Amino acid sequence: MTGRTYEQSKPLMTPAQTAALDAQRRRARLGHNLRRGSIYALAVLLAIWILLPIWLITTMAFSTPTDVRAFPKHFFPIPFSTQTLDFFLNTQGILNSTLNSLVVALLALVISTVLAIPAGYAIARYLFPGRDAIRLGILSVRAFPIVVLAVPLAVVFIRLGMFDKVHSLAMMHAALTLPTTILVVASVFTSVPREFEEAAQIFGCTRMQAFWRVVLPLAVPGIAAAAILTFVLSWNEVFAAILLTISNRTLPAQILYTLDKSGDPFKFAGGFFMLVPSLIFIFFIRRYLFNMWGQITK
Amino acid sequence: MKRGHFLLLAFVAVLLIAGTVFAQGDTITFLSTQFNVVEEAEKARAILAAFEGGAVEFVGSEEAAMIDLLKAEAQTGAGTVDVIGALHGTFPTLVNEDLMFDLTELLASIEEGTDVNDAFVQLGRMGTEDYQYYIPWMQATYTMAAHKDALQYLPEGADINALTWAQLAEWGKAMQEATGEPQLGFPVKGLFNRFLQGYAFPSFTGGMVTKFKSEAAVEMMRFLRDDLWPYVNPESINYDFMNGPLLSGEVMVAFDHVARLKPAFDERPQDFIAFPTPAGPAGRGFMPVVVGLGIPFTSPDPEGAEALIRFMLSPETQGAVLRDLGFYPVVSGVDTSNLPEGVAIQLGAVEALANSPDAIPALLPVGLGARGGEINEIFRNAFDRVVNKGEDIQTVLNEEAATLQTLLDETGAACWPPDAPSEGACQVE
Amino acid sequence: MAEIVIENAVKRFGKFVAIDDVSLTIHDQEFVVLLGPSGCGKTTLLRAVAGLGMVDSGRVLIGGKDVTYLPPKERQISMVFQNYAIFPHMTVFDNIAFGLKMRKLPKETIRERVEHAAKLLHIETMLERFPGAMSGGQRQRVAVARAIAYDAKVLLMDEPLSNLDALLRLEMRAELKALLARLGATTVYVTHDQIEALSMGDRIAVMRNGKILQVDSPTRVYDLPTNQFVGSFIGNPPMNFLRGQVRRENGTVKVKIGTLLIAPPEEMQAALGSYEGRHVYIGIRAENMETLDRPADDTLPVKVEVVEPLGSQNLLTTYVEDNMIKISTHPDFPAEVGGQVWLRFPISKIRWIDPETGEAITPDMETILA
Amino acid sequence: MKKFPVTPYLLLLPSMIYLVLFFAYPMVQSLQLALRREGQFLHLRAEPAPEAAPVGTLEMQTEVRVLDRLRTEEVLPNGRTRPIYWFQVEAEDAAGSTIQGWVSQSNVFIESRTESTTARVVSGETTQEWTLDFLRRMVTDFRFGSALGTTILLIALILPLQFVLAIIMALVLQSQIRGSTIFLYIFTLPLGISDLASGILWYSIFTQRGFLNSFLVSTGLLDQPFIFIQAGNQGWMIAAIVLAEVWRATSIVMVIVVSGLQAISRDVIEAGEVFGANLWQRLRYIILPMLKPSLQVALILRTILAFQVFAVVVALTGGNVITVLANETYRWYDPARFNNPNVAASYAGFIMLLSLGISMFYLRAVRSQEEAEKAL
Repeated sequence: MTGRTYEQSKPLMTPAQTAALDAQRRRARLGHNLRRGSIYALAVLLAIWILLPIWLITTMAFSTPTDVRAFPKHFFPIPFSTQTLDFFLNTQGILNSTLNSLVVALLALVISTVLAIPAGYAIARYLFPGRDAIRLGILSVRAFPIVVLAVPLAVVFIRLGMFDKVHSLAMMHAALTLPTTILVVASVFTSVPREFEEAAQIFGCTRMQAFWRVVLPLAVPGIAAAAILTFVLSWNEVFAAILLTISNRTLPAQILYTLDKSGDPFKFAGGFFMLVPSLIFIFFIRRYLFNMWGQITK
Repeated sequence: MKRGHFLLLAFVAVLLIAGTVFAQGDTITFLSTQFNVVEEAEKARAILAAFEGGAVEFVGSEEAAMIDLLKAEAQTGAGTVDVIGALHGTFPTLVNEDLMFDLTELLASIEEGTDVNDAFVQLGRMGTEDYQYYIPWMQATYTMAAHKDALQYLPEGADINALTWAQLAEWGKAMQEATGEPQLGFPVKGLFNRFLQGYAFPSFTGGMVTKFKSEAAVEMMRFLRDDLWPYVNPESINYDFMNGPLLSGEVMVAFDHVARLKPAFDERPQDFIAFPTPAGPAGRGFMPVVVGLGIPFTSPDPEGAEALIRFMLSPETQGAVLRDLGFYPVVSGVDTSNLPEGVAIQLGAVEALANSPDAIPALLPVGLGARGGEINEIFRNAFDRVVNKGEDIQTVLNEEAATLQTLLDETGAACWPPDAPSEGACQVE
Repeated sequence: MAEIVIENAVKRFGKFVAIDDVSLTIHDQEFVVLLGPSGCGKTTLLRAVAGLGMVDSGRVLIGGKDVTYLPPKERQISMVFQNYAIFPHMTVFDNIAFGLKMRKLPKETIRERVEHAAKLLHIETMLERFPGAMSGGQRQRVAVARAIAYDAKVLLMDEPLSNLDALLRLEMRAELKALLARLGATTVYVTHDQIEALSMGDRIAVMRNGKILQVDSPTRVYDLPTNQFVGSFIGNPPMNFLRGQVRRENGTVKVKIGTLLIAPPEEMQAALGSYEGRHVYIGIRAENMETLDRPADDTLPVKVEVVEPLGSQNLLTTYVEDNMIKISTHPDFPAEVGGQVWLRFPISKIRWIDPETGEAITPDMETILA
Repeated sequence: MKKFPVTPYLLLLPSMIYLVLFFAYPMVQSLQLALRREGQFLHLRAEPAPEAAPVGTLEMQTEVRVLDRLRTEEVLPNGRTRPIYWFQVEAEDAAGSTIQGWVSQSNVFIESRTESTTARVVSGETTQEWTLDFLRRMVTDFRFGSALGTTILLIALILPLQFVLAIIMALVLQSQIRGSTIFLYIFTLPLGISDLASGILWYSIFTQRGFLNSFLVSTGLLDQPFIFIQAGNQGWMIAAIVLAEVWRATSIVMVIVVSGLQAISRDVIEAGEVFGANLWQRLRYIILPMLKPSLQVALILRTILAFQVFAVVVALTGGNVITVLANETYRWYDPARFNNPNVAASYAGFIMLLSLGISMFYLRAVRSQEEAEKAL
């Protein structure tokens, strides 16, 4: 026999056996579906846990001030109103401080990224005495409460004539985020294979050119993610902001400052307004988060 | 993230930075520790818009930040602030640091047209005779506010304009029994120290610091802990501003600064009444708050600053401040006839308080300089330890009195009203 | 009894069909190799048996029990992973004992079994070491020992030797074969290495594009591929496929390659007759052709382009028309680049292939029976 | 001989200078604040000029007799003139001897510059001395104990919850269910939310007229709103803070855990599955041990950050009855309250020591366990 030789075999079974098998199969399938289903349910539950408070504050931000104070509260912004949010946004100081926040955050982003790129590259690519000490030192600076750092810094800034200036706050924020940025950027460079760089050097680039033409373009997405993280950190930072600025407040500083002096409608609108940018930025960098941390923890 | 996003962000950054650098204008800068509440600052700016001597930039500030800024500007010699508005209690530090112009001549020229309250002018000299550190700007105090629904539970025979603290406690009890919820509210997270310094201690002991650990003070603490606080809404620990809880119906009766009660009266004048704070065994302690205007040496535009102060002291502006911000005038001749309903209600309570026969005016602490905040914490701590932590009253008062004495000794602060004047540092009895 | 039955299994990843309606029975104690190029679905099929990826439709039975939707632990299987997947944070002992501990066996039993398995794999001296410091070969032994110690009825191996260097692979191959023969577990072994498959399996299932093309003993798979792909995938050099034209001469069907006319055997006549006037492929292995250094009857002259001496044989690359033919010859056979040799095709060694489908042309059963 | 590598140091230099300038230097300065006190004394000058030779020293609050006065003027940049007075004074110094000399008006309090005959010393040059007073003041403050206790209690409650939740979230994401990218986004949302915003969010839920009470009352579970935030029952406040912090700060742990999980080869986990480990056993014996380095990093990071959180506490509970170390730091620093940077610096140093100590403990605890395993 030279025909097809593989067996299309089915075990010969009695109908009873087949029925038993089917029952077995149904049970197993149910178990399998139950497992998948419960994971799904768990995911949805966790998502609700995260989203519910955000939804509630959004409800508040889009209700009238009267509804904000009402009891029991509505769980939906009905009637829909931008009165509360309008009031918040039209309050003098809010637009200014939003602009300040943007400027501070962007400046901090630029300073910290520009400084972190060479430092991160050094940590990623060179083996040199003190490398681990520097890594450790960089991490440990985060252990010191900013609260107290702000005091002598304010003195330094006053001495330099930089007190209550947007750029001095940006410099402070850059200092706060620099350690993390350096480590993240280092991990981004580590993930760019050294071979690319070596290949570029073989084909006539100097080390600088190789970095500029090959490594940096490959690292741009990761660096951008790190930069956005700096932005978010600066956007949220309130302590240094409230101590180092008076007339040029950033948004969180302005909100914190007016928080204990204003009613719930203002509070809730402020809470909502502060939330929004972070939602957007996290959307942009969500995929890079894991790479960044994955490298750091190694 | 695409590369394009990154470039876009960088571009926006450059634009924004360029924008702020060129956005400096030529204005009179008015730095104030008052009206830094959002709504208030809005109204203050509206009033300042009527000033014809130039554009005014009104900037709200914390007290210490203001002091630090003025100090820093004095050191560098290049100033930005033209006029400051601050509580009487803020000025001692500025005086110590020798930062302020003498405004005697300005005051004299103002008084040619308008009479400024002499007691406040006296305060503005900060104990000197020939140097006017500030010109009084406006005054305020603390009163009670109640929802009209609460009146039905008022104890029998009690006159709401001559209430005692014991009656308030009774009232609170009656309201709680009727509604099932505690209906009294105090701004424990807010200006609560003023309640202790200017109302509780003077009403029960007749003094503020000298009688800090007296028997009367012990009795006061016991009253707060056992008689009053059981009927105070426990969420008071999270209240900054009493108009919110009043408006939302969390409490029916509240104590707070007039300006911080004002939104409730503005929004629903038909629902709320204002009345003087209650009296205790020693009298009706109350705390007038004086706000002054001064010009730092570093002002880039002293002429503009003087014009602005003159504007602020005009009866029209004073009337506008009363109408819109609920701070009371310090000059005569202010028209109070056409006040909004809410302001009128509050003004009535303030006048009743100041004119009540048993009134004991208690001033803000004077002479503590940069450590002015510490005395507030001492009073708060005493209250916290007794009422919230349940510690022994006499022990707590003795311990906090010791801290208080150290503070007074180290700063050399003399006694201030309602305590009798002292030679040298004030002494706790 | 641990017969594995796969019925009409289908597995998709998005639009990609990884397993396309596969049915396969593996007998109790049989050693079946799944062989195919990467991406052919062999690992996916193995994982479906293991329970690591459920099939979308169809069923999997192990020992008569439908396990299609059961998690791995309820399938009584054991597995050696391609990357060994030994736990880096556990000692060798703990690694091997892992499954037994999960079964909550008594400590003594565990120790005995672990030591036994370790001895079989000659790693009994390394039990207290951590895998981090071990070589690839040693880790591989740990992985196998772990699978053996677990003592399941079914042993699944996913390219277990692919991460070893050539020499070690050769050594391990024989050792593994002997070991598995002794254990007598039903074994499914995935590899892309046809030598491994030929040398180890009782049967080989050749897969391509999610389908099983042929399941047969190694010799049959080698000698009688059921289609062109199997023929070219198995064996080194791959089977030659020459284009020939089918024509009828004197009532009998003949196939013409170049100048040579081949007469198919009797039983193929009917089947090939339907291709008259068209082309078929003639599949023949390099070592199955008779190579002559001078013209003879029924021979095809071809031109030698390359001569590769391989020691035990010489491999000649030759052309006739545009057909490339690889021939293996005795090392002493005189062949020169540019010279000519003459080939004779033994009819019994020829596979006839349909050029359109790539399938082997099989004799008409009726003709045979008749 | 090997060449000493200069390039990496050059590349690191700008960052290092920056960090020293804006981090290390202020940090050392503020730590010094905790241990150094500024004293004040006043030099009497031989001549009415700031640079004149000192002839004696007076303490603060000393009463002086004014013997003579000298008025000069300074023209300010804004065009005004400012009178400056020097007073020739006589007083008794600390040793009790009478001394005479000149002082500037800014150092004394005088009722009338032109007429008064007495004045009081109010300012002068500063000196610095080492002192433990600020540390003592911190430790003896009645809030210190409860702040420390509450901080540790919160960490002890929050961290385990966070890690359990983060691991669950990470496993859910790893199981690659449909729509897992959306879940990924949702789970990481709180990452960009400040503790202030989170405090406001949860305040809207827990306040007396908040969402929780709205729900309980409108569904009839309660007749009247329950006051969660009250001094009488601190358990509720602790619970609210724990919820808010778990809600906000779990995502960073999750991100770290997911990155750690991604580094674990899928084969290894599947091997566990094949060899009979159920979900819990896989977690316990395979995933968690292999995640150890990631968990360690997350643990240290979260602990350090947990010591610094206070906006949630203040926004939710007022920060008086329930307080944490960072809040006390701010209370002492806050110009509107204690305005005492020295005690604030003591708190900051204390927090830093605690953070570093606990980090060391984590590192050692984890390492010793591994060593113990190897020793087996």
